[in-house]
Amino acid sequence: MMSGMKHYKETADYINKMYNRQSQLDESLADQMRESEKIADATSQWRLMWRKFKRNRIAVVGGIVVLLFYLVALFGDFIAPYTLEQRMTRYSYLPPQRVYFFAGGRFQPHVYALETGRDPITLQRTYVPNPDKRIPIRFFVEGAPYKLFGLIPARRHLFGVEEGIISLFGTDGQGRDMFSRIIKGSQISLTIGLVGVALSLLIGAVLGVASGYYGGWVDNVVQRLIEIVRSFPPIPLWMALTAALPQHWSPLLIYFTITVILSLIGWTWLARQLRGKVLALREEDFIMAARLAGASDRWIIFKHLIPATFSHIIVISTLSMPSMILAESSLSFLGLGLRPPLTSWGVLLQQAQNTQVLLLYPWLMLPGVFVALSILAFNFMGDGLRDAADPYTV
Amino acid sequence: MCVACCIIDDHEKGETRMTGDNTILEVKNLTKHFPIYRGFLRRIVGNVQALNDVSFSVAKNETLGIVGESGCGKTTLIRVMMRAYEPTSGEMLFNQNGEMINIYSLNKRELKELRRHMQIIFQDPLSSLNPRKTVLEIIGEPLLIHGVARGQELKSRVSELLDMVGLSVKHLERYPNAFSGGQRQRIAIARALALQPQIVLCDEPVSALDVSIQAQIVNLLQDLQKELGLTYLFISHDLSVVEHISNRVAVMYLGSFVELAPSAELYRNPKHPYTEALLSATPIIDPDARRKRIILPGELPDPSNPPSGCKFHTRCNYAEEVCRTTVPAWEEVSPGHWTSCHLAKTLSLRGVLK
Amino acid sequence: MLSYIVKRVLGMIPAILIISFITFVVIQLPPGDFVTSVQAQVAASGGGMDAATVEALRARYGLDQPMIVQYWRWIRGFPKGDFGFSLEWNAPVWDVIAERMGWTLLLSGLALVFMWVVSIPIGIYSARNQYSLGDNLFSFLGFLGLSIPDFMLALIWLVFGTLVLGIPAYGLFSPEMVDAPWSMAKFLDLLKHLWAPVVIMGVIGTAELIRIMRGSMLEVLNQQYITTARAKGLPERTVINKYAVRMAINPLISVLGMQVPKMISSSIIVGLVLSIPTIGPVFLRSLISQDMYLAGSILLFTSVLLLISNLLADLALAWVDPRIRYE
Amino acid sequence: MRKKALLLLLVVVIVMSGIGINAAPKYKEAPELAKLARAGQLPPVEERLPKEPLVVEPVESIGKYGGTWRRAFTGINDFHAFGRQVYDTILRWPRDPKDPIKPGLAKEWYWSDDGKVLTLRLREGLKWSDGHPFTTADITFWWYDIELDTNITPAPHPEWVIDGKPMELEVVDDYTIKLKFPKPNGLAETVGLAFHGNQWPLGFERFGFFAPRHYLEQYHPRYNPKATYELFEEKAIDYNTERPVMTAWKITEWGPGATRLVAKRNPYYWKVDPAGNQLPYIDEIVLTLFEEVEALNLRAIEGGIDFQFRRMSLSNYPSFMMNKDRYGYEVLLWPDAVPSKLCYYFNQSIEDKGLREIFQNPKFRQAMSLAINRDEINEVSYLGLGTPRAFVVVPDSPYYDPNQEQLYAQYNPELANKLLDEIGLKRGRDGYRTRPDGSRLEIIVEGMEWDRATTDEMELVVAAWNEVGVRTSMRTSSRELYWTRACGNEIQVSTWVESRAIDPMVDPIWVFPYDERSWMAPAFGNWYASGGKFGEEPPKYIKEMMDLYDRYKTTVDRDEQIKIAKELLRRNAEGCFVIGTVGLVPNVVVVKNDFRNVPETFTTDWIYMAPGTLDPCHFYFDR
Repeated sequence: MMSGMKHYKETADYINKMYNRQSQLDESLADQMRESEKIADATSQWRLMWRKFKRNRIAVVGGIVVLLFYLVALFGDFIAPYTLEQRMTRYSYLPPQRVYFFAGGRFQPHVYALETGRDPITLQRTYVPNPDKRIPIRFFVEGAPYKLFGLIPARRHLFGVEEGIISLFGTDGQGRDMFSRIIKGSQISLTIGLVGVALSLLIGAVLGVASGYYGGWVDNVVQRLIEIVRSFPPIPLWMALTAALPQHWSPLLIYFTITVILSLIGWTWLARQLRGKVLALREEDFIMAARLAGASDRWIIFKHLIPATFSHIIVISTLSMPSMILAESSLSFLGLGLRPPLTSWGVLLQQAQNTQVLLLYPWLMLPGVFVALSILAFNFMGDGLRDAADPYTV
Repeated sequence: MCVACCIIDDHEKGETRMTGDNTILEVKNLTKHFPIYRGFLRRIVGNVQALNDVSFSVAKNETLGIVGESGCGKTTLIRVMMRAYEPTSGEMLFNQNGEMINIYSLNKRELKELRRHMQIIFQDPLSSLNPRKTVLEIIGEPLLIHGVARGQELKSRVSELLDMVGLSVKHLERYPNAFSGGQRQRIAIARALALQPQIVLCDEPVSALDVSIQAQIVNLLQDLQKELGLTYLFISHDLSVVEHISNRVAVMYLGSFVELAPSAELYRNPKHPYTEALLSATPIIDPDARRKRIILPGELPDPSNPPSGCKFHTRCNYAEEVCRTTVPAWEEVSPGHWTSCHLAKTLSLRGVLK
Repeated sequence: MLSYIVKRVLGMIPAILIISFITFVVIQLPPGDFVTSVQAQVAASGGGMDAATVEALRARYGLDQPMIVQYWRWIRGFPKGDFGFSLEWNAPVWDVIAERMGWTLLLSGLALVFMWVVSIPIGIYSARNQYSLGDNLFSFLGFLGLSIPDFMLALIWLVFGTLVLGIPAYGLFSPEMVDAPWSMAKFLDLLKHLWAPVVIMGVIGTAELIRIMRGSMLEVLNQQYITTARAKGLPERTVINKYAVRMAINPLISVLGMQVPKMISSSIIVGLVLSIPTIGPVFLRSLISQDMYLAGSILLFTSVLLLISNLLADLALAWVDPRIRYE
Repeated sequence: MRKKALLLLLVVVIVMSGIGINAAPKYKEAPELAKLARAGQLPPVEERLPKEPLVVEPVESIGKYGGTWRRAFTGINDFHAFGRQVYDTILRWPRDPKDPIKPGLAKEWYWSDDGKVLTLRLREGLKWSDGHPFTTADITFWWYDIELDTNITPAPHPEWVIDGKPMELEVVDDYTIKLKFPKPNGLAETVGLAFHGNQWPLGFERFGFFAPRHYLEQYHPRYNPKATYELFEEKAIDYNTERPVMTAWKITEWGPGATRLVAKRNPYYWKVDPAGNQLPYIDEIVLTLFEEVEALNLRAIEGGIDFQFRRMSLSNYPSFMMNKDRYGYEVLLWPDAVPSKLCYYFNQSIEDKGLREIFQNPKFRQAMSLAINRDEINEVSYLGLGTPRAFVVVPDSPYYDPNQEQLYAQYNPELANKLLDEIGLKRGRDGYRTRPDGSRLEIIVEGMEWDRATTDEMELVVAAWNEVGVRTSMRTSSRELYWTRACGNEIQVSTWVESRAIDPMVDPIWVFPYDERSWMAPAFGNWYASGGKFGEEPPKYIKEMMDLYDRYKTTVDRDEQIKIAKELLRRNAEGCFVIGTVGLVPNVVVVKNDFRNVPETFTTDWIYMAPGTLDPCHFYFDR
C-alpha cells in the first residue's frame, strides 16, 4: 500500500531550468495569496483576530456595551448625581421620574416638582408631579463631595438639580437614588469579576500549562485536583466557603476573599482548556524544533506555549466573566456574599428580594437588568472573540 | 563529491563501521520500543517495535536517503537520533573533532552544545513554524538560545541566512502565514542552518509541498550542501526525490533496514523484494518504460506484533519456508550493498535505472 | 465494559474520602458551632440560654472534641449507610436527606430533560438554517436566558404567578393536596406547580446546549458521509435523523456530566425562592445553623452525584458512539 | 358597653346551664369525639374533663366546632409558630397585663405568711392527651429528674435557686404540692409558674415546670438502665408525635425533612367555653413550611393563612391592604410590646478604656439619643405606624411612667452637639470629633440582617451620628456570629430587636447588666450572673441597680415589687441605658373573614406568649 506516492515528472534538467535562487514563482504565489486574502505585511494574530471580530456585528455591540459599562464604573462618582450616603428620606420609594426635554419649544431638560403624601388606606407613598413647577436639570453641577477614582477630591457631578430630586431610576426605601447606586454597584460587581478571573487565570494558566507540558506525575496531580474541585457543585461549595468567612473582617477583605473563593473553582475550567491546548501544541513541530534547537523548558513555556494560548486565555476570561458576575449576585442574594455598606448589584438585589418590591416598587429590581445586560454583553463579546481567536481559520 | 563506500562488514556484531575519521555519525543497534500500557495498574502488556536494531553510519558531506512507507519508523528514527525520544537500546556516536561521542550519554548541557552540530528540518513547514512569531524571531531563536547573537547582530545574521535560502530581507518582520509553502520551508531551512550545523536531518522536507516547489527546495538543499559542506540524512517516502539527492539509500520496513546501497546501485539492482516493489511503483526518469507495477498483497503488519522470520514474508511474492521461520542476516551482497534477504543471491529483481 | 464500570466505581472511593474531608473542614471553618447557633436562634425569638446549658449541650453533641475526632465519628458510619445525626432535626442525617433528595433529583432531572428537548430541535434547526432569522432569534433568546439570574426569574415568577395569574407559584402542591393520597388530581396539581421551576432552572443551560448542538450539527453536515448519504438518494429526513443527529449529539452527552452540578446548584436557589422541598433550603439552613453532619453529608452527596453522573455520561457516550471503547 | 353586654350574656348562659343540669349533659364535645365516645373508643366527655374545667371567656362569642387553621412557619427552629398557639402553664398571664395572674393547670395557690412556702393546688382530674392522669408526680419528675439532673439541665433555672439553694418540693397529695424556699421568692409566680410554667422543654428554650412522668420515665437512664440521655432528649422534645401533652392540639405529623406540621385536637383538653363546650373548637392546625419569609408573606397575601401575625412583615402592609378584599381577609395592626423596634446598646464595659469612659458618660448616651430623627425613621421604615419614643416600657406595663416616654427622644442635634462638646469630644478639622485626649474617635455599630426596614433604620441612625460629628460605621453579620460576639463583650455598639416591655423584670436583661446578654455591659452582666466569678466588677451606679433587683427578687408583695421596678426603670431611662427609636410598631395581623374570637387590638409580647393568653383554643370558624 504505497500511499501518497506522487507522480514526480520533472527531469533533473527541467528542475535545474526552473530552479532560481530568487524563486520568483514562489514570490508571486505568495503575493497573490496576500492580495486575495488581504494579509498585510506584518499581520500579527491580534490584527487577524481583530479583523474577524469586527465582522461580527453583535459581538462588537457586546464589546462596546462592556466598554461602556467599565467607563461608567470608572467615572461613576462623577456620573452619579448623588453619593451612596445621600438619603432623601422625603422621597423614599419614588418611582423613576420622567424627564422632559423641551420647555416652551426650547431645549431645557427638566423634571416636575413632586407633591408627596401617603395613601390613606394602603399607607403607600404617593408622589404627584406638579406640571406647573419645573425643576431644570443642570449639567456639571455642584453636589455632594466625592473622590474621583478614590483619589481626586471633587464636587462636580455630570448632572443634577438644585432643588427637589432627580432620580432616573427611582429611589429605595431610604430615598437613595437608584441610578447612583446602580452605578456605584457596578464598580464592585464588574471588578469582582475581573479580579476573580485574573486570579483563576493565574492558577489555571500555571497549573494547566504545567500539567499539559510536563505530563507525568505533574499532570496526574493537577488532574486529580481538578477532579476533586470539580466534584463539588459550585453554588453549595461557594455557600459553604463564604459561610466560613469571618464576618468581622473589613468589607474590603471580605470582597477580596469572595473573589478568591469564586476563582478557586473558576480555575479548573481554564486549566483543563489550557492543558488540552498545550497537549496539542506540545506535539507541534515548532515546539519540537525549539527543543531541538536546545531550548529549555522555561524558554518553551514562556516563549511559545503561553503566547500561543494567549488568545484562548482572553476568550476564556471573557466567557468566565458572566459566571463570576452571576456568582457574586447569587451569593449576595442568598445573604452569603457581600454585605452592606458594600454596594454591589448583588447586594442591591438582595435588598430588593421582597414581595413588596415586585408588587409595589419594581424599579428596585433594575440592578437585575444590569446584571443581565452585562452578562449578555460579555457573552456576545466572548462569543465573537472565540470565533475570531483561531489563527488558522481565516 | 567523495562518497565513502569502503565499508567493512562485521557479521557477528551486525554493524557497519566506516574506516578513517571520515565518519560523522555512527548508529549502532538502535532500538526503540513504545510500551503499551493497559489495565488499572498500567501494566506494560506489549511493545510497539518502532525501531528495531538499526545500524548504519554516515560519512561527512554525504547524503544518506532513507525510504519506506509511512509508519515504517523513519520519523521515529529521526526523533531518537535527535534524542527527542530516548532509545530503548543502542547507541549513536557523533564525530566531534575526531572523537566519537555517544550522544545518549550526554547530560543536558552537553546535549545542548551538541544540538548546534545537528539540526532538523520538518516535513510540514506550517506546523514547524510558530505562527505567532516573525521570521526574525523564528530564525533567530536558536541563535538566541545558544547566545550566539542578539540585537542588531542577530538581525544581520538572520538576514544573511535569509539571503542564503533565497528569501528577501524585507521578509524579516513577517509572520509565517504570509508565505507560501515553499517559502516557509526555506525559513525552516534557514533556522536549521542558523547554528552552522554539520549534519542536518531532513524529515520528509518536501513531501508537503507542491510538486513544482519540491524541486526548488531539493535543489536549494543540494546547493547548500555544496556550499557549506553539510551532511544530510534525508528521509522520504518518495523514492524519486531520494534518488535525486542521495549518495546512498537505505530502505526501511517495519522498523528495520532491509537494504542499503549506493543509490545508483540500489535503483538499478535492488536485492530485496520490498525494494523492488517500492521501485516498481515509482515512475522515475523513464516514463515510457512499461514496467509492471508490483502490487504487494496484504497490509502492513501490526508493529506491536511483527511476523516471525523475515518481517516481510507476509507480503513477499517470493517468500519461501525459510523466510517464515528464520530472521535473515544483514549481509553485504556486493561491495557497499547490504540487504537482509534469504534469497538475495538467488533472486533477480528489477530495478528502474538502466 | 463491566470491568471499566467497576474500576471507575472503585476509583471513586479515595475521591469520596478526600472530598468528605475537605467538606468537613470547610463546614467546620466558620467560628462557633451548632450550639452557638441554637443559642442565637433562641435569643432571636426572644428566649435565652445560660452558659452552663450551652456547655452541656456542646458536650452532648461531642462538639467539644477535636475536629479530627468529630470527622472520624462521621465517616466511620459510611459503610453502614450511617451519615451521622442531624443536631437540628434531631434525626439521622439520612432521614432528612432522603425526604428531600427525591424532589431534588426529580427537579434537576426534569430540568435536564427540558433543556435537551428544547435545545436539540432548535440546534438542528439553527444548523440547517444557519444565519437565518430564526437562527439569530434563537441564539439571542438563548443568551437572554443565560443572562437572567435564576433567582430573579424565580422571584418574578413567585409574585407574578401567584398574584397576577392566580397560580400558586410556591411549593409543589396546593395546600389542600399535600395530604391527599396520590390521584390523578394530585398528579395534575403537581404538574401545575412543577413546570415553572423546571423551566426556570432549564433556561440557563439551554443556551449553551443549543450552541453546542448547532456547532456540532454544522460540523457533521459538512462531513463526507452525509454528502454520500444524500448522494445515495436517501430522504433528507433519514439523512438528518439517522446519520447527522446521531453523530452530532455526542458533544451534548459529554457535557451532560457538567450540566448536573449546575442543575443541583440551580435547584438549591430556585427551591429556596419558591419554597420547594429540594435539598437546597435544608442545606442553606444547615450551613447557617452549623449542623455539620447534615451540611457535610449534603455536600458529599451532591459531589458523589456528580461523580456518578460523569460516569453515566461517559457510558452514554460509549453507547451512542461505537468508536469509543473502554477497556 | 359591648363588654358589659357580653358579660351579662355570659352570666345568663352560666345560670341557664346550671338550671338545665339534669335536662342536658353538662358538657358538649366536638362531633368527631362524640362519635368516638359513642363507639367506646374514648371515655365520655365528662370523664375526660377535670372536675373543674377552666372556663374560657370568649373574646367575641361562643364558637362552632370544626375547621383547619392554616398557618405558616419557617422550619424546625420556628417552634414558636406552633408553641405560642398552645401555651398552657401552671399559672397563666392575664389577657390584660395590668390584671393579676390567673389560674391555669393550678386552680389556686397561696403563699405562707413569711413568703417562703408556696402551695399549689392542681385541678383534679386533669389528664394527659393519652388519658393518663396529670398529677403532682409530673412536677416532681420534672424537678428531680430533669431540672436537677445535670445530664439534662446543667444548672437549674435561677428563679428556683435562692441564695444558692434549690427549692424543695413537698407533695401533699396528687393535686397539692408545696414549694419551699429559704427566702421569699419574688420570681416564683411570674417567672417560674406563668412564664416558665409549661411542659418541659419548649423548643430550644428548655424551660418548663412539668413533664409526662408515665411516658418519659421509660426513657430516663435513672429508671431504665438501657436508656440513654440522647434517647431521652429525643422523646422529650416537642416535635415527638408520641409524647403526651396538656395542650389543646397535639403534633401528629412531623418528621425529618417534612414540609408541614399538623397538630390535631387533644380529646382530654381541660378547658371549656361558658356553654360547656369542650375546647378547642378548631379540629387541627396545619403549618406549612416556607423556606423564605417572602414566600410565606405571599401565602398570606393571597389568603392562604387563616390567622397569623408571626413573620408577617410590616413593609408588606400595602400589599396586604390591596389584596384583602380579593382574598377575603382582614388586616389588623396589633401593637408589639417593643419599646423600640431596634435598640442601640453602647457597651459600657467595652475593653477599650477610652471608649468605655465615653460610653459610661450618661451625657454621651443622651446626646446620641437626641441626634436621632425618629420621625424620619418612622416614616422610612415603619410606614409612619410606630411611635417615636425612648426605650421605656409600654403603656400596658404596670411600671409605665408617661413622663419617661419622650425622655431625650426629641430630634435635637443642637443640644446633642452641645452635650458632646461639654464632655470634651472636640470637633476636628474634618468635622469629626476626637476623644478627649485628641485621638481618633470612631465607633462601629453592629447588627445582623433582620429585614429591609431595620437595615434602613440602622443606616439612618449611623448617618445621624455622623451628622453630629461622631464618626460611625456599620457592620452586619450572621445572627450566630453576632450573638456570640455581642455576648463576648466584643461589640462597641450592638443593636437588637428587644421586646419584654410589659414586664421586663421577668428577664431584666435590658434593665441593667443582668447577664452577658445585657449588651449595655456584657462583662458587668456576666459578673452579676456568675455571682462575681466571671466578668468584671461594675462601677457603683450599676451595682446599685443590681441591688435593687436583688430586693425585687426576694419580695412576694406585688406592690412593693412594682415600686422597686419603677425605681430601676427610672434610672435606666434617665441614663439612656438603651437608646430606642420607634416603638410600639404594629404587627400585621392577617385574619380571614370567617375566623372568629380575634380581638381588634392586642398588645403582643413574647414573654406573654402572644397570642397564647387569648386562648387560641377558642378561636373558631364561622362557616
